[in-house]
Amino acid sequence: MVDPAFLLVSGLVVATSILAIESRQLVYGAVNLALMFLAVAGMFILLDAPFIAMFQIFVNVGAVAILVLFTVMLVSTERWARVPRGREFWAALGTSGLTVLALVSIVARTGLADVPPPPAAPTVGPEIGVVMLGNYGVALVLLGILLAASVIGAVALAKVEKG
Amino acid sequence: MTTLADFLTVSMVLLAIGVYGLVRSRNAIRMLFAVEIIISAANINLVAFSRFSNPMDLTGQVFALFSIAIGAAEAAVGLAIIILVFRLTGDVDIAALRRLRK
Amino acid sequence: MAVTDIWQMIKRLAELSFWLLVPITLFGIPAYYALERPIIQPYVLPFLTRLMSELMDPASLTFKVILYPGFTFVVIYAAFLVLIERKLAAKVQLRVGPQYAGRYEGVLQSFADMFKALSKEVIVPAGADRLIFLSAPIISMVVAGTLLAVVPPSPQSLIFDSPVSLLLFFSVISFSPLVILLAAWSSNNKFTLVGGLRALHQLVSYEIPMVVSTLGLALLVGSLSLVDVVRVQERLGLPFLLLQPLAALTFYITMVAELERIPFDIPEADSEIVAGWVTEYSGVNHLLLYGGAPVIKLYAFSGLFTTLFLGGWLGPPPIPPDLWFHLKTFLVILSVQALRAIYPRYRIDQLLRIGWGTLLMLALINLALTILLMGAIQVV
Amino acid sequence: MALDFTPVLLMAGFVFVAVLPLILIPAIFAPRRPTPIKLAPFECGQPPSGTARVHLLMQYYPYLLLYVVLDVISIFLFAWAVSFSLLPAQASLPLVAGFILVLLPPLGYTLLMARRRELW
Repeated sequence: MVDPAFLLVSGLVVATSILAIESRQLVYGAVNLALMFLAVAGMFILLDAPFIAMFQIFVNVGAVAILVLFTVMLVSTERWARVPRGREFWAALGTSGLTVLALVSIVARTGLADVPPPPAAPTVGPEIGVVMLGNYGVALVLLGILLAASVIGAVALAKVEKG
Repeated sequence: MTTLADFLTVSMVLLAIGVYGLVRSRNAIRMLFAVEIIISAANINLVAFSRFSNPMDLTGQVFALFSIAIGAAEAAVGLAIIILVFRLTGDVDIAALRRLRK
Repeated sequence: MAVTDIWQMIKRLAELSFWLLVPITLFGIPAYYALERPIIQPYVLPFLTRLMSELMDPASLTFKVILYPGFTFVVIYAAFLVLIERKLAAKVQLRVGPQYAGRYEGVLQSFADMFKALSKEVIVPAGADRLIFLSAPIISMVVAGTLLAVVPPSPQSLIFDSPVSLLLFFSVISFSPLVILLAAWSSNNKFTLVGGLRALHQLVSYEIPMVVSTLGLALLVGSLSLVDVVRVQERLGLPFLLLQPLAALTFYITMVAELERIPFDIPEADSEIVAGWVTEYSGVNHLLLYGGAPVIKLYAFSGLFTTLFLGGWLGPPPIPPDLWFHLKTFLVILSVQALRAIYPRYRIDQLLRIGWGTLLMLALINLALTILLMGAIQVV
Repeated sequence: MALDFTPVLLMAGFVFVAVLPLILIPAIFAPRRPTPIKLAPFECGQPPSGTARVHLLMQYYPYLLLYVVLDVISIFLFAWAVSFSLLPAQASLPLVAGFILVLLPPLGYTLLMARRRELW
């Protein structure tokens, strides 16, 4: 018996991600991307990781989706807003179908379907902080450098240089 | 009872949708959507393995945190590139990028 | 109120109840028996009785969500807050404000406005994106209402407390720029677009100082649960306002900016860009976007400020904890509303520079001071 | 599932249910007499000209980029703040100080670039 909450959330994840790729207007695609992020946060809650879920909502829905939507509106011209369904459709479907087949065959062989979830308390922050700063402190600082570089790079890329 | 395989299935389907989007779309923004979907699939995998293998060890969750952060940085830079391309060519079609090689 | 007024009212009520009773007896009762009660008896009636019994019980989740700390209470409270704000601004500007609805000083003005909005035509402008345009008011109400689940009036009457409550609050408010941007874009109007972009930049810029200003509290409390925040203030015996004045100042300013209220009402600057991003909304949608969601948000933010910095429900015993919470929250709301009558408006570039420069630095200084404080505590 | 978010979902769901009649009542009872002039976008009484969905302002784009990254940082800082008492301060403080200090140069650079209005 599958948990109905899981069914609902996973259905939402899959449906919104398909819509994000397939919706005619790019703005609707961006909205569906935001909903997909939200549904993935629900997935994290089901996986007893509420802190990650909040992080996901805060960062991906609150920041990334807004940036994406802003860019979509910024560069939006009617000329390419509608995606034509060409010959690549079957190629793309075939590629992704093959990916799924390969992965399903791997997972089916490992017998992971029978693994029962071990009992666990939800992780709400302090434990994550301990692991993050205790074991991965250097990675955290490197991540800071990466983020800093990405801001400088993005600003330097997006600005206009007039002669 | 939800098992590990259920979560893995969802993440695989997400990966497949992402790959499909990457292959199919010629619009740079749409490709960015696909990349974000693939990153989400990876995050679900990380957290699911962390939850089912050893819940006391939170390495997987910390990796998911890092992964989301890197996804955000990637989106910022990617969108800046898209805006740059749009300003140079007036389009975000991938075919338009080919003209930049000169 | 004269005797004739009361007599008139009784006559009105009698007339109204007559017109309600007639259709019920003519159609309702026959329909009830004609249906042989196939749905009503086994499913609907037990559900209704359970709902009613839970609505009578203040400890149940249904009661909390629907009635007291939840939606109904806040909507009625919000109606009076709007009235108070209008009367206050009017008194400052030597006007009288609402005067007629409800016989005494216009006490029912907000409800009159609500019925007026309900009877008005809903206009969807040509070229608007219908789906997004019409769903934006609903989503913005849902976002504002969800905030109520996190604000704790007292330990007995709180809807949801978890070790990630504070983050949940911030996550939920990070939805609002998205909704505003969509509403502004879908209206197909230049003013809404300019207003929406202003709102986007403003909300986004002030979210970071707001979040960073609460970091000091998280350090002191060691948890993100709002109940824990109040418990720690109880143990310390003093509100965090005195321990973290910089954080309180930053939070207050960012709160006013997040609410798009007067010194920071740039997105809705009605003397510059008509009504900002709500320009094209009419009738009930205007009511929800302009009068409903912002006031509920005002309550939620003020409640959060009370919880974080003013000690929430703590206070000397003769007054019950819930009342203490609402007294403090009301004072915070009143102070935010008083700003409206006093201050002019900032310009958007000034606003952004204040947010990213001054306020963020204040929040970081507060963080450093808190670390020093923690060090001092550990040494002592 | 140990941490139950149902109350939050219930709250959101109830608000949705409570708002629906407010949307439905005008849809049924309110007058609906659209005229071309009434439906035209409002432009202060002038006849509307051109489409509204022109290119958006990019003037303040660097602030948006900054937001995306600082958003991430602030939540990382929360994870550190709540675990402060569980870790030795000598170990965690230099890391977090470095983490914050690394971000000050891009902050300064972005604010400087955002000030130069001719770049956007």
